[in-house]
Parts: sequence; structure tokens; C-alpha cells
Amino acid sequence: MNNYFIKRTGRAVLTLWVTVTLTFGLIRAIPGGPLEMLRARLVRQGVDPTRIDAIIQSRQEESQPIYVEYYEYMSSLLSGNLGESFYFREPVSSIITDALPWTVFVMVTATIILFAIAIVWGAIIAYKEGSTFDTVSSGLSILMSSVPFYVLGILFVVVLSYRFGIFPARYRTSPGVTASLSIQFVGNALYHAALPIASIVITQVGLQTLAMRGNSIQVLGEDFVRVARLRGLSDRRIAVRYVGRNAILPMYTGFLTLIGFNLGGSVILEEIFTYTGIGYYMFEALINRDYALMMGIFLVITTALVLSVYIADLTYGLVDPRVKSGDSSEAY
Amino acid sequence: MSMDQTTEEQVYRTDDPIVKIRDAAVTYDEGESYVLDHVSLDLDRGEILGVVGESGSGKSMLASSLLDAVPSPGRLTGEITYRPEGEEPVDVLELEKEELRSLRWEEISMVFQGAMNSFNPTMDLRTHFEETLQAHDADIKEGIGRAEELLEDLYLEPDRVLDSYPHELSGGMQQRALIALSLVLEPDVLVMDEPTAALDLLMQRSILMLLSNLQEKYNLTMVFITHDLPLVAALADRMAIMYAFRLVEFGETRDIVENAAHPYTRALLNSTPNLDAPLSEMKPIEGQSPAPINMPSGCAYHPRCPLATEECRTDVPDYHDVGPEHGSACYHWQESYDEVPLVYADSLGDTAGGESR
Amino acid sequence: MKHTESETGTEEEFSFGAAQSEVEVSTADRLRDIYREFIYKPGLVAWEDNRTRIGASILAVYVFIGTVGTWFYRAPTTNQSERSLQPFQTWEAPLGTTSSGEDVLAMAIHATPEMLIMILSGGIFATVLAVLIGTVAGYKGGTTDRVLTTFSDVAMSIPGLPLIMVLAVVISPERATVIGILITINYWAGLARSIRSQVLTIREHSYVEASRTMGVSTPRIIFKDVIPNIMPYVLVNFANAARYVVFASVGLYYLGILPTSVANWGIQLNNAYSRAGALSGGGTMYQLVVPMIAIMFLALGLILLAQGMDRVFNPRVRTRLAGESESETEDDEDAAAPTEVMT
Amino acid sequence: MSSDSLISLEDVEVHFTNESLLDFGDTKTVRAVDGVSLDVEENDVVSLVGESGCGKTTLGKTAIGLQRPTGGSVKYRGEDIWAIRDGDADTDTEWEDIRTSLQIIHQDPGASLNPNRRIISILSEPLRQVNPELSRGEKRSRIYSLLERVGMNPPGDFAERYPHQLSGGEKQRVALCRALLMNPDVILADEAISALDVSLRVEMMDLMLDLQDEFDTSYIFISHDLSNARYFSAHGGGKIGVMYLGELVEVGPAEDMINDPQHPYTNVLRWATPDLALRETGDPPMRKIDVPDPVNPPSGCRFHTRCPKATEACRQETPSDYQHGEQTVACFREDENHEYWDSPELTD
Amino acid sequence: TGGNGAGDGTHISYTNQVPTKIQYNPSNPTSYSQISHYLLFDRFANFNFARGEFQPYLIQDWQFNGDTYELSLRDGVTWEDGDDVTAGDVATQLRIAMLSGGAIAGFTDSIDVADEQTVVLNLTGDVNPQIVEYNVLGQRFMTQKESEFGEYVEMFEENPDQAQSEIQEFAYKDVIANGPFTIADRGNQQILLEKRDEHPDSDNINFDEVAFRYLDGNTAVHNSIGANELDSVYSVFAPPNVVDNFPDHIQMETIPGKTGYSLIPQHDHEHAGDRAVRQAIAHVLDRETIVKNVGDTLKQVPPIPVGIASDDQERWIGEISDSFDDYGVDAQQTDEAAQILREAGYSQDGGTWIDSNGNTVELPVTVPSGWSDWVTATQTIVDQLNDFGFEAQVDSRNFSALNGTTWPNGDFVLSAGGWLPGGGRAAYPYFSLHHMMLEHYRNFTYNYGPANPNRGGSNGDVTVPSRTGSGTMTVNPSDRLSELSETADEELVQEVINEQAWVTNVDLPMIPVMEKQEQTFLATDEWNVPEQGAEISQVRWANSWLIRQGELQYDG
Ligand SMILES: Nc1ncnc2c1ncn2[C@@H]1O[C@H](COP(=O)(O)OP(=O)(O)OP(=O)(O)O)[C@@H](O)[C@H]1O
Ligand SMILES: Nc1ncnc2c1ncn2[C@@H]1O[C@H](COP(=O)(O)OP(=O)(O)OP(=O)(O)O)[C@@H](O)[C@H]1O
Ligand SMILES: [Mg+2]
Ligand SMILES: [Mg+2]
Repeated sequence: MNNYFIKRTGRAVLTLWVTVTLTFGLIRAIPGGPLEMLRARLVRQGVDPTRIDAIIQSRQEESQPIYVEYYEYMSSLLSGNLGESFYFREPVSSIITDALPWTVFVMVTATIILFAIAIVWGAIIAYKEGSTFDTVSSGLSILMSSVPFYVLGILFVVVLSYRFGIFPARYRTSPGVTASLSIQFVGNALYHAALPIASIVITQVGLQTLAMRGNSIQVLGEDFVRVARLRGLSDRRIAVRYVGRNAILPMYTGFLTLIGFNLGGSVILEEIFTYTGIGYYMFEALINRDYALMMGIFLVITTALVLSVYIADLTYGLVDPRVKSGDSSEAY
Repeated sequence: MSMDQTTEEQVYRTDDPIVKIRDAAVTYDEGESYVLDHVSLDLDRGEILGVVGESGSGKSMLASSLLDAVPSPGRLTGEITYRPEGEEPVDVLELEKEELRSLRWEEISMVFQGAMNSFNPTMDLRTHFEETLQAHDADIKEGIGRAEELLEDLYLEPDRVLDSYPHELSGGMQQRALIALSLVLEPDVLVMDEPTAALDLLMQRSILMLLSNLQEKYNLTMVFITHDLPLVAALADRMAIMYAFRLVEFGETRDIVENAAHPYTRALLNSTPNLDAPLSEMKPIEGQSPAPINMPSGCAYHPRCPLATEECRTDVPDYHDVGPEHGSACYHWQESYDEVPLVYADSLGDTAGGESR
Repeated sequence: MKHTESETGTEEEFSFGAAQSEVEVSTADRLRDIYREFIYKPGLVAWEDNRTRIGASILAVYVFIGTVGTWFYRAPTTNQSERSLQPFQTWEAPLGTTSSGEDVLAMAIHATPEMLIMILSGGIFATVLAVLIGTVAGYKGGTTDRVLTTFSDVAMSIPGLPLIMVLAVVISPERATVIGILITINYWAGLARSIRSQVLTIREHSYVEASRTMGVSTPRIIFKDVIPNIMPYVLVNFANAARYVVFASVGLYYLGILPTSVANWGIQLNNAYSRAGALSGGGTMYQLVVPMIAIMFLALGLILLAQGMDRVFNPRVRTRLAGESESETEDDEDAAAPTEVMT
Repeated sequence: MSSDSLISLEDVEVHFTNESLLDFGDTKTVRAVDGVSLDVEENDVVSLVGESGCGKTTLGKTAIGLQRPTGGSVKYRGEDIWAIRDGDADTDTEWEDIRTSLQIIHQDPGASLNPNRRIISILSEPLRQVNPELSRGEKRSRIYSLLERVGMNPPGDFAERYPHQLSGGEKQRVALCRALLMNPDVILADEAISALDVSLRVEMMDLMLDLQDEFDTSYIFISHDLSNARYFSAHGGGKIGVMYLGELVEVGPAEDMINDPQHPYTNVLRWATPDLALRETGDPPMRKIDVPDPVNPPSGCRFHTRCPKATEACRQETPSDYQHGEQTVACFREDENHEYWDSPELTD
Repeated sequence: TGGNGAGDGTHISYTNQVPTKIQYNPSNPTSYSQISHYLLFDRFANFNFARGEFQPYLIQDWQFNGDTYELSLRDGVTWEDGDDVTAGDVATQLRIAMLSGGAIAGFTDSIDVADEQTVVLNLTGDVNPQIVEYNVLGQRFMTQKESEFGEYVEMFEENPDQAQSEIQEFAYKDVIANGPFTIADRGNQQILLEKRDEHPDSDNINFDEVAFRYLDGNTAVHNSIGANELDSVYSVFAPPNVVDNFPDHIQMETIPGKTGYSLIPQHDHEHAGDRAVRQAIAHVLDRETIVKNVGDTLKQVPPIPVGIASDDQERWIGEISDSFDDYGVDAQQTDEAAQILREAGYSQDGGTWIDSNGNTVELPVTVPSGWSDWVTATQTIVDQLNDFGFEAQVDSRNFSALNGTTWPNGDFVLSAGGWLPGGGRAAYPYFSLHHMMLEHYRNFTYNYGPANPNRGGSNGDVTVPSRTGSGTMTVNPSDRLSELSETADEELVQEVINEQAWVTNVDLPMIPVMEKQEQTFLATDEWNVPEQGAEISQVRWANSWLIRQGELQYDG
């Protein structure tokens, strides 16, 4: 279509490739390959030692020189094949297909909610700059940001799940609830996602609110807002079209990249809530040295990150008329 | 000093003022110091008034006062009366929020210093026009028609400009578009606060020229604020000179230029390069203008004034009648003629009113 | 160079008008200058702002605990007190003990120095690398820029937490410094990118051009003209990186991914969770709460400092508070540095 | 063009090719400076005037070696500075010497001083470059005496301040001091007074002119205000150049340019320069207000789209330089025999 | 009953595997079922830890006849598809085990089907019948039906490599059950079993469903127990304070884990390799305190540091236990330790022990990070060693690094490691002594002289003071254990065991510290179960075994 588009796409692809290669190398460097982990697991299962040796022996043949593995991995990647999970004995792609929607659901919902809150709250604080409300809100924002999301997650589990039993402590849905588009299913899924989402929202909303506050205060000081007031525009319109729009714009890329970032954070979050999304499997894969699965999930998260930055770059021109796509609108 | 307020007698009234300003004062610190120090002035119907002063002398405060739009947390006191033709006078500072909203832009509108930032960068210009019309319950179609005509009067292509975003226009074009926006509701009074400061001279002059055409066409009353005295000289009917938040001299433009009766005005005139005059020494004004927090006592200009006497140091001078409609807040206005000679005096005679090549 | 050719001429040229009496600058003066410039005034400004004041106090408490505190308070060992003591029962172990009789307070206190080292190393690593790459890329432009930008692009695209986890397993870091660096292994990238774009603007400033015109060397321009300008931003991000180090390290310890050779609140969390059954209502919540509070206050201190810090480096605010006069009032303070928000 | 001019520009072109500044897709070339020749002598003052965006700054920076021209040559004392820069020149002149000899003062007094450094530190920088052997005390005393010289008393007080503690005029003086401490041959004053209050401009210009004699420098003075340019050039005994869309349309001694402008565009500038004579402003002596797009400059004489005197010939053909007394003018009206006189006037 | 309102008597237990991923082919090591197969398939026999012997189940009787070993099947057991469970099925299962490298291959020539109900193992030469018994019956479930798995046996004969890999790949998910339950439903969160009325023991069961709910990690299980969501739990670790917090109706059963924490010395190390130092360490350790620190519901204290599991010491060496050194079960015997060290030429320098060369005795203890009970034990050990004057510290390392490099390379001074091989088998001293002296199952290269070469040893002799009186004795553990494995003579068995146990007690190839306890929890509110500690519950795992035996019944 045009120069910038092609260049930017090229760079995204290059980035992906380098990342894939790098992670491929890194993951191979993990001490204790899958076989050692398998041995450990068999020992724990009480399989008799001679059989363990036999099993390990028979699996040994599976490993190949690293460049062959790399070549094969890359070529099968290109054909859409992510390989098979060593631990789960299942195609990686099927594990990811099963897990990814849930993670995306939690993280995207959380990020959208937190931005929605941050934008409204931040704007209101900005309007009341200097008031007690401002002081209290800013203080609260800072306070909330000083809690790591997993700490809040643990607290939620302890208090809301274990102590009071208000929310479920684990799972994507209750046992026995099958996936369908029924209200029961959706409601159940939301119910189970409530705590993970809440722990992300609450711990991350503070800084975004402060950012929005800062942006809004800056915009409020702009001449065009003053002129708009003089022109007799309604306060509502000024708040939305003038202050809101211009203050939100700088947060747009932050929004997309935070989604990508949070996908990476799902490793801890899902572990705490036993939420079998990609983060959960990432952890399992790491523990079990399941290279293929690890790579697959790594790749998915990386792609999400690259993609979100890519989309941010390409679409920034659409949301901000000052920047035509292709101008210096890099997300970072 | 803030105690002595100008009395009614000292105001040079005009017959049919469209806006009467009495004792307008702006303070940012509960009256500790004033950034507009009790200014009284009449704005004649249909005239162009030029307000000239150094940076920070309170010009913008005066301009904002006319619309009761002093940036918060500033406090405006005094009396500002708007007298529409054939209707009851309106006390601007007493208006309800809604009334003020309709007074602004419909009756008195304003072009700001720095047009570059007067448009919402994320909205095209048509929307700016439409929302303004809408906010004042005007007919949008008719209004846009008027806007197109105005833009054309300002040498702009209406369609292109209306469909552009602010950043797609050059500074001069934005400035003209802003002028069109300020006139779209057909106000009676247009206040312009250094509308051209950021532009190059050619554009400034072009806009000035267009403004005088518009003023005739729409029968506008205009207040034109600038720090560039020669710029307004050709445009304004009357001029008001501000120094340190006060009005120090006012009068008809020709009177001011030829017979300035305040040492500050004269020094200002002297420091201005002048093309038509033979090359001679121009004289800068020594020293700096005061800040609101440490204003000199008495006449604020006395630390820089060659004529300053003890009196100047202690008492704020009243306005002295210098000529018809011409006042000067100086005890020594008469001496100033000789003590501060106008360096271009010689050139005035033969070129005044003459045609340029 | 010119001065060597026309030494005397230059001398003459400069000996104009009112001869200046000898201007003596003693070393003491310079030291006092430095003190005023880099300690007294920033301190004054910092103190003026509630956020920095509280933030700095909190951090000071941590530093105190991490240095002096570890000297005065006993190190944790097993069976130093009765097992599973609840908090506030005895002076011997004010915050209770674990099920193997370790003093919980001692554990929390003795985890502090390592955490501070981790923060420092991570923060310094991330910011120094980001500043280096960001400024060089931004200032140099061209191929250098393209290479460095691609490099940071890639670094940024690798998902941070998973990468750190993999690396943690690969190298099993045992030293706090290494862990700090590991955690910020790609944190710098985003920072480098935003520094780069700021440098792109700064390098167009006319004072930079003036320096170039004078033939000032590039490194000197970068250090004198460019970096001081991004300093507030960098420091804010140092604090943010530090907070990230706290969060990530504790998280990784909690998950049991980092070796337990370094004392850490995350290990306490992990113990409380997996051994003491704090989550299951074994009456051992205090073992969970103590490290949580330690983490949260440290993070709070860092955020407060970050939020308030940009003022310290703004010379405008600095001189105003230091009681020097200002002749101009019209310019506003520089807009606060944009806050890069990443957990 | 004499080769012993301090600086001589020959047929200089500066074209900016930008891929994404205006629109993505095909690249656009801004012809910021197009075929300009100009000499700056020792102790000379050359003022450049013209509308915003006409290329004054670009030309100025090219002249002092801050901008590499895409065509033509820039010579310093007869030697091509870019050849020296690239090490291609066969000469003793060092790039460092040239670099220190050509200095700049910027328009915005605020932006041209590093807000994080004290005045003393800002002013020490040039001495560091030129006289690195000076002791701290010596540097300080030189700076103090120069500060006194430009009227900043007491220097000790000013030296310890930060830029934001100075007024606009004072900042600009510091910028001037900084340039002077390099002991330069040429100072480019790019709109150096435009941002100052009217009352301060004259003072600043006078100061610069005073120092011109003391320091033996030449100035390239950029302004959009013809009267300032005249004041400066006339007092410095130099010339004024009028630029339009990257081209130099008229150059000549200051007084001649004011009193007897030849090019219609010079006339326009003259019209635009306000004075106190209270003439009726009248309509501008041009057909359009807005400047054409520098990416697609008009054919022929670039001014033809706005020129009140343009004819069909101006659209077709580019005028060459004509000599009118001491002025050099690029307009057909100087050539009495040109077909210009016969072609139909442009009206749109 | 369980939290999910299965008031009709669904027994809810837990699994720590993602239910959809569980598979039931024992030859496939990945995702092999950990609990549900206890109800889906009949086990050959069940080892009772209290009695120390197998209880017949699918295999009703077993007979050692010198060169054959005969197994007799229970009558009336059928597969879900209607077929009977036959000797052919049992033979298939055993053949696959033998062919795929199981320990059976070590003493079995071939496996024959004598008749519908009888399988005969033809033994190779002399073999200790106990060893055969443990290997054939231990932890074996009737899963590999001949009609389903028979092809692999053939394949093994033609192409062992292919067979090996194919059978390992085969994820047996659509199972044909033969136990009292079969799979009704699997979801992401639970696997649901329903009763099979055809099973001979189904009459013992008065409820229809068993659900294994997926719970990840001990804490989740603790909480579910606390929240009354589970009716039984197998093998979960709950420290005392957690157990104390469980509702009153939760009954805990423990069985010995037959494995546990010991310090494995690097015998090449100048200090750890010195018997005097090892004995000193053993004296210095207060095992009781260590176990208390870790949690006494989780661990038990081995009465004597010796190569025999704690509970089995009484049975095997009970009569002569007085002659063994217990090194102080609940005391830090520092005087004894100091004396031993002094005699061996060590001395104290400002509280710290140095050897005759003046080198400080530094004893870092390597432990897998994240194994929190082991880390706690290690910390306590290190503290005790430091108290005594050794320079010890915790050296915690990544488990995979330990497993992959540290242990196989012998890169440690003292390492935490298991001193028993685990499972019912470990109750027989042959296995535990073999594990301690010859071949540690986790690939520890600890360079103990008598150990097998692949563990850094040379199968050499060892000389120790004689147990009964003065003088010393020199034995070759490797040879003696071989003897043990090949004899059916009870006296010889006892003699070798006594002798080798003594060697481990004196020479301390490893220093046993504690033994793991496996906990099982049973809810008694709606379920009738035997009283706590009943002999019948001392099995793996009580919940499944009691159900089959009619000892766990719904009473809601
Ligand atoms: N928000 C404010 N708070 C305090 N003082 C203010 C504020 N805004 C303006 N001032 C002061 O009011 C005085 C007058 O300001 P004003 O803007 O009217 O000057 P001006 O004549 O328009 O100057 P310029 O030519 O620079 O626009 C100045 O001294 C300024 O510092
Ligand atoms: N670095 C650059 N890249 C691309 N285009 C440029 C660059 N610098 C200048 N230009 C363009 O070159 C033209 C001339 O610019 P220049 O700054 O020389 O004008 P000027 O006469 O100094 O204007 P002003 O009076 O506004 O300072 C303008 O159209 C400008 O947009
Ligand atoms: Mg103003
Ligand atoms: Mg310019």
C-alpha cells in the first residue's frame, strides 16, 4: 500500500523472527532437559529404576543437533505447526487454542476496564485539581499501585474465596459447566474471572489514572480549551471532545502495549488462580522443560506484543488526525 | 496606590460608547498587587482601538476583562457595561452564567494571542464552526454559509479550509480562520489580543488590511492589542498605551504619534525603527518594566523616566488633558515634548498621508 | 587551532573595557558549589513536595533497616524461639515465628539489604543502558539509530516476565546484583525508545546546535546538553524500574523460580503459603502479611519518589525554592515528564 | 566572486528530501535554497529578509557550515569547507578552525541556552574549546569582563544565574557573548532580535554593531522585518538580501534597497513594514496572500503567482540576475528589451 | 458430601492432574493417571504397610516353586466390554513390563499362560522369592488388556525399538475398565466415575459416583478440605497447623513414605568422605527437632540411622537394635561428636572445627530450591552444624540443575537426597540397602567405595568395627547383596541384612534424617469409615481401597 506500511510490517516480521530465534536458543540453554525432568517425574511416580532407564534410553533418540531442530522448528512454524508438547503429548497448537481465549478474555477485559476507570477518574481529578478529592484520589492511586497484582490476588483468594467463599478461587468455570453460549456459561466464566480481573484492574488503575490526570491537566491549560469555553460550548462537549479526546490520545499506545504486557504477566496471575490459560501452561511447560510448549506460548505472547505495538503504530494516525500513519508515531 | 481609583471625571468619555470600562482591575493575590490596575476606558461604537504596551503590561488582562474571561484564579473587579444598539445596557460582570455565555461570541468575541493553539487539534475546522453555531442555537446552514463568505473575505478557500485539521494549515491561515470563527455569530465587538504576533510581517500586514476591510463590511467595533506600535498605527482610530498594568496615555492615533504626551510613549516611538525616516539613531528605553509584585511607588515609569521628580515617585499621576480626547498620565507631559524629542519628527511632516511608491 | 597561532592577539582582543579584578575560585568554593547544586537544593526541593518527602522517608527507613538494622537485629535461624509463635506475644520475636522457630521479623529485616542491592543493580542497569542506547540512537541517527532501535525493538518484543522466568531457570542467579539485572533484562528497551524520541527533540534545541557550532565533542554534548534534560525522566523511571524489580523478584521467589540462596520476602511469602498454610486459615496469616507489608511500603516509597521527583531536577523549581530571584514568570514549569506506565 | 571573500556561496542548493514529513508514499523534496550565490566580506553585515519559510535560516546555516548544501559550494577564505570537512581538500586549514570561526545566535533566547547550566558554565564552554589552556580563574575573568561589556552588571551575579533567571534581552546577550567568546569571523544572527520586546531590539542591534568593530566579526543577520534589517545593515555598512521561496531575488546596499527597491517582491516587503507615517495601508501590492508550496514551486519566476506586475513571460521563463546600480535584481523588468513587456498581464 | 451439592452420594476426591490430559497406559510415562485408576482397574495385590505384606486382590494367590512363580487370578472379574479378565491379560501386562525394561526381566525367562486363571513366570536361576513378589505384585494394575495391548508384545519380538516408542506414545484415554467404576465424564475441572455393577466388589459400594476434582497444589487441597468440598484426599501434605485447622470430621491416616531426607555425603570430599565427620554429623543432628520444624504430620524420625525404613527396623533388626548406634534421636550429642572428631585428628579453633592440616571443616548442604520441607530441614541442619562448630550453609539450587548436572556429576559436599527407594518395596531391606550402598535411584554420583561404578564406586570392600565385639570386619556389600537377591534361605537373608545394616549404621554411606509420611484424609461426616489408624487403612490409598472393601460407605 505504501512505504511506511511496508517498512513497519517488515520490521514487525524481523522482530518476530529475531525473537523466535533468540528464545529458541535461550530455551535450549535451560539446564536439565525434558529427559531429566521426565526421570525426576518417573522417580516420583515410583516407576522402577530399570524401567526408567529404559524409557529415558528410548527417548534419547528424539533429540537432534540444535541446528536441525531449529531448521525443523522454523519450517514447521511457517506451515503453522507448533510441534507437540513433550509433557502433555498433545499438539501445542491445540493446547494454545484451548487456553489462549481465556487469557485474552481476562487480560483484555481487565485492561479495558482499568483504562475506562482511569480515564473517567483521571479526568474528574484533573477538573478538581487541588481539591481534597484530588489529594485523596491521587493518594489512593499511588497506594493501589504499590501493591503487586499477585499479592492482591493472594489476598483475594484468602479473604474472598477461602474466608468468605464469595468468589471461586480457581478454574475458568465451575466443574460440570460446559462451554456454550448460554447465559449460565458466560455468567459462570465471568464469575470465575472476576478475581483475576479485579486484581489486575485495582493494581494497575492507579498509575493510569495519574497519567490521565496529568494529561488532562495539561490539556485543560491549553488555549483551545479556553477558547472553547469562550465560544460558549457546553461543559459536556468540552469535557468529552476537547479535554477527554486530547488527554486520552497519548494513552492509546499505552493501552495496546499494556494488553501485550499483561499477557506476559498472566504467568503469575494464572498460577495463583489456577486459571488454565496460556500463562498457566507456560509455567507448567517451564517446570517440565516442555520446549515445544514453552516456545509455542512464548511465540504467542511475543506475537501479541509485537502485534499490539504494530497495531498501535499503524492506527495511531487514525485516532490522532495530527499524525498521518507514517509520521513519527512510534508507540514508544 | 491601589487605593486611588480613577474617578468619573478622569475618564474620557465618548458620546455613544459600545463598551464602558470603569475601574477594571485584576488581581491574582487577593489585592496584594494588580495585574490590571484600575483601568477606565470607553469603546466607541464602530471604532478601532489599538492598545499598545510592552510584554506583561496587562494588555491581555484588559482584553479578557471585556468578556469577563480573566484566567482563573484571577479576580476581576470594576464595572464593564456593554451597550448594544437600541437595547438596554448590560452589566457584563453581573451576568448569569447563561447570559454571559450568549454575550460572549454573539456580542463580543475575541481572537487570542497564539492562534496556533486556539483550535482543537483533533477536530476539523468545520466542526469548530458547527459546534459554535450549535452552542448558540444559530442556524447551522446559514452560519456555514456566512463562514464561507468570511473565509473568502479573508482570502481563503472555504471548502479546503473547512475540511482541514488545524495542523494542516499554516500559521497565517489558522489565524485568519480563527478570525472567521470569531465573526461567525456576527458580534458587534471583536477583541484581538496580539493576533499576529507569531506571524511574519507580510502576513501581519495582510491580515491587518483584511481586518480593516472586514471592520467596514460588518460595521465592527474592534480592540486591537499589540506590543508593536507602528503596526496598529495605520489601522487604529484611537490608541491606548499601557505601561505596568495601567493606561498611561490615550488619544487619536495621529495625536499619539505626532504629539505623544507621555515620556514612555515618546520613548517607545523612538525605539521603533522606521523605514521612511532617514537612518538615524533610534533610542532604546533603558531599564526594565516592573513586575506586579514590586511595583514602584507613584508613577510606575519613574525609575526609567528622564523627567521624574519627587512627585512622580510618590503620587500616581492623574490624566492630564493634552488635547481633545487625548489624555496623558504624566505630571510633566508638557516638558516631555522637549526633553524627549521624537527622533523621526522631521520625517513626519512630508510623508504623513502621502502615498507610498 | 586558532588560539595557538594568534595567542597574543586573542589576549588583546579580550582585554577590553573595565579590567576585571582577579576572580579567585578556591577548591572549597567549588566543593560548596557542588554541595549546593547537587545536594542542598535538590534536597530542599524534594522536601518541599509531600510525595518525595514521604517517599524518601520510607526509603530511608528501608536503607536504615538494611544497613544498621541488620547489625542490631539478630539473623534468622531455626529454633531461635518457640515454633509458630503468633505475633505480639513476646519481645523475643515480636512478629511471631515460623513453624521451624525462625523469627519472622528477623527474616523480614535480613531480606532488606539484598532487596536494596537488587533494586539498585536492576535500576542502574536498566536506566544506564536505556540512557546510553536511547541517547546515542537519538543523537547519532542514521545507521547507528536504526541498529539500536531494532535492537531495542526486539528486546521489547520478548515478553518480559516469561523471559525472566526462562533466564532465571537457565542461569539460576544467586547474587542479588545478578537477579536485579536479570529482572530488568529487557525493561530498559521501552525506556530507551522513549528516551530516544525525547533526544530527537532535544537535539533540535538550539542550544545543542550552538554547542555543535562551537565544535564541542559529541560525548560532551550528550553529557552536558542532552542527558541533564532527560534526567528527571530517567530518575522517575529509575524508581519505576526499581519498583518493577521489587514486584518481579518477589513474584519469582514466590513461584519458587529463583534459587533461595538470597533472603527475600518472596521466599517468606512462599513459605507462608506453601508450608505454613497461611492461606488455609492455619492461623499463620501473619507470616504472609509481614512480607506483604514490607513489599508494599517499599513500592509505595518508590512510587511516591518517582511521582515527586521530576521537580527536583527542574532548575526552575530548584532556584525558586532555594530563594533565588527569578526575573521571569511567564513561562510555565516544564510539563511533567510523561509517565511510562508499566507495572 | 572574489576568492578572498570571508565566505562565498556559489550557486548553493539545499534540497530536503523527506519521506514522511508531509505525506507518505512518494518522497517530496523541499527546495529550501535553490541556486543562491552570496558573498560575505570581512567586517561585513548581510541581512536576509523574506517571508517565513523562504529559506533564510537554511541559507544562513549553509553559510556557516551547519548545513551541508546539496549543490554548489561554500567557501571560507576561498576554500571549500565541505571538502576540508571530508578531508578532500589540499590545504592547511583545519575544519576545527572553520568550525570555531563561524558562530550562531538563535532566534529564541530561551531555547538557545541550556536550562540546566549556569551562565558561567554556558560561557565557559567556548573558552574550553578555543582556549583550553586557561585556568578557571582566567576564564572567569574573561567572561566577567565580557558580561560587563554587554551591560550585564554585576557580572558575578549574572554568571551564577540560570537562564530562566534572565530576561529575554539578557539571554540574548548571553547568547551573543557565547558566540563572541569563540572569537569568530562570522556570526549568524538568526532572527536574533525578533523575540525581544520592541524596545529592546534596537538596544540589542546597537550592541551587536558595537561589538562588530571590537571583535572584527561579520554578521549574517536574518529578519523578516525590513526596517530592522535596514537599521542593522545600514549601520554596519552592509547589504540586504531579499529571499523568496529559496531564491535570492534582490541584493543590494541597505539604503538603496529601502529607497529604491527594484524587485516587486522587495516592494511588497516594504509595504508590509509598518511605520509611523500613518499612510493608508491600502491593498497589498500582490495578488495572493499565501505563499505557494515550496515542494512544488511555481515555474518561471517563482513570484509570478503573487506578483502584481507579472506577465505571461514570468510564468514561462526564470529571470536571471540583472545589475541595477549596486543592486542585483532577478526580475525581467530590469531588461528593457525583454519580451516581458509585451506579454499579457497575469490576473488570476 | 462434597461442596457441589452431590447429596445423592457422589464421593468427591481430588487429582492434581488436568483431567482431560490423564491417560491410563502405564507404559506411557506422560500424564499417567495418579489416582483414578485405583478405582478403574483392579490391582494385582495391595501392600499393607502395617502388616508389611501384600493382600491378595486380582491375584488371589502366588506361589514360589524354586524355578517358577505361579499367579492365580480371582474369579468373576470382567472387563467393561463384557470379556473376562483372563490369565492372558495378566500375562500381556507382565510381558510388556518385562520387554520394556522392567525389573522383572532381571529374573524372568518367560511368562506362560497355564490356564484361564493361572500365569506362570519361568525364573532364571536362583532368586529371592521376596524380590519376585515385590516386583511382580507391587503397584501393578490390570490395565493392559490383551486384545488392546497384545499387538505390542508381538511388536517387541519383531522390533523392540519401535515397540518401545510406540507403546510409550500410546495415550490410553478411552479405557476399558475392569474395576468397580468406569469413566462417565471428563471436563477441565474434574473426572467423574460411575459405578460398574458387574464388578464382584460392587455390592460393597452404596453410592454411584466418584468425582476426582482437579486441584493444583497442596494449598488448594487444604482449602478445599477446609471448605468441606472434598470427601477424601490421597497423598497430600498438610503440616500440623493446617491439619489442626481442618474440620473435626476430617480423619487423617498416615502411611510411611519409605523414602525421606538424608544427607548424602560426597565420599571423595576430604571431610564429608571421612567416616569420623559423618558420624559426628549424625551425632550433632537432633532429628526430632528437625522433624518438628518440618512438621510432624509430614515426617517421622528414623529410630536408627541405618539402611532400613523406620517402621521396618523393628521387624528386621529389632532383636539386635541395642548394638546399633542411634546417634541421638532427639539430642545434639555434641560431646560424642567432639570426641570422635578429636580422635580422628580434628581440633577446634575458636569454636570452628579444623582438620589436622588446619583446614576448616566446611559443609555446604545442597538442596533443591522450592522443596520447602527439605529446605526447612536443611536450614535446621545447617543451624545445628554451625552451632557445633562446622561451617555449614544452605546451598539451594534449581531442582532441574541438580537433577541434570549436580547430582550425576557429584558436584556437592553434602546433598539432601532420599535414603530409601520409596514404595512398598522399600519395606524389604534388600531394596533399601541396595539403594543406600550400591545405586541411588536419582543418579547420585557420591563416590562411595562399595557403590556401583555408575555411582562413582568400585563395588569395593568396606571395613568396619565388628558389631558384636572387638576387632573389625571387612565385607563386600555388593557381593553380599547379590547373595541376598539370589537366596531363598531365610537365615542367610537375615544374616546379610543384619550385617549390611550394621555397615550402613557405622559407615553412614548416607545419613538418614527423616522419613516421609503419606497422608490420606477421609471425611467422616457423611461417610462411614474405619476408625483412625485401623490396619486396613494402611495402604496406598486408603480411600480407594476402603471403597472396594465396603469400608467406606455413604451415610448421608
Ligand atoms: N495566571 C496568572 N497568575 C498570576 N499572574 C498572572 C497570571 N497571568 C498573567 N499574570 C501576570 O499578569 C501580568 C499581565 O499579563 P498580560 O498577559 O495581561 O500581559 P500582556 O501585556 O498581554 O503581555 P504579552 O505581550 O506578553 O502577552 C503579567 O505580569 C503576568 O505575569
Ligand atoms: N530539516 C528540514 N527538513 C525538511 N524540510 C526543511 C528542513 N528545514 C527546513 N525545511 C523547509 O525548508 C524551507 C525553508 O526553511 P527555513 O527554515 O530556511 O525558512 P526561514 O526562511 O528561515 O523561515 P522562518 O522565517 O519561518 O524561520 C521550509 O519550507 C521548511 O519547511
Ligand atoms: Mg498578552
Ligand atoms: Mg528561520
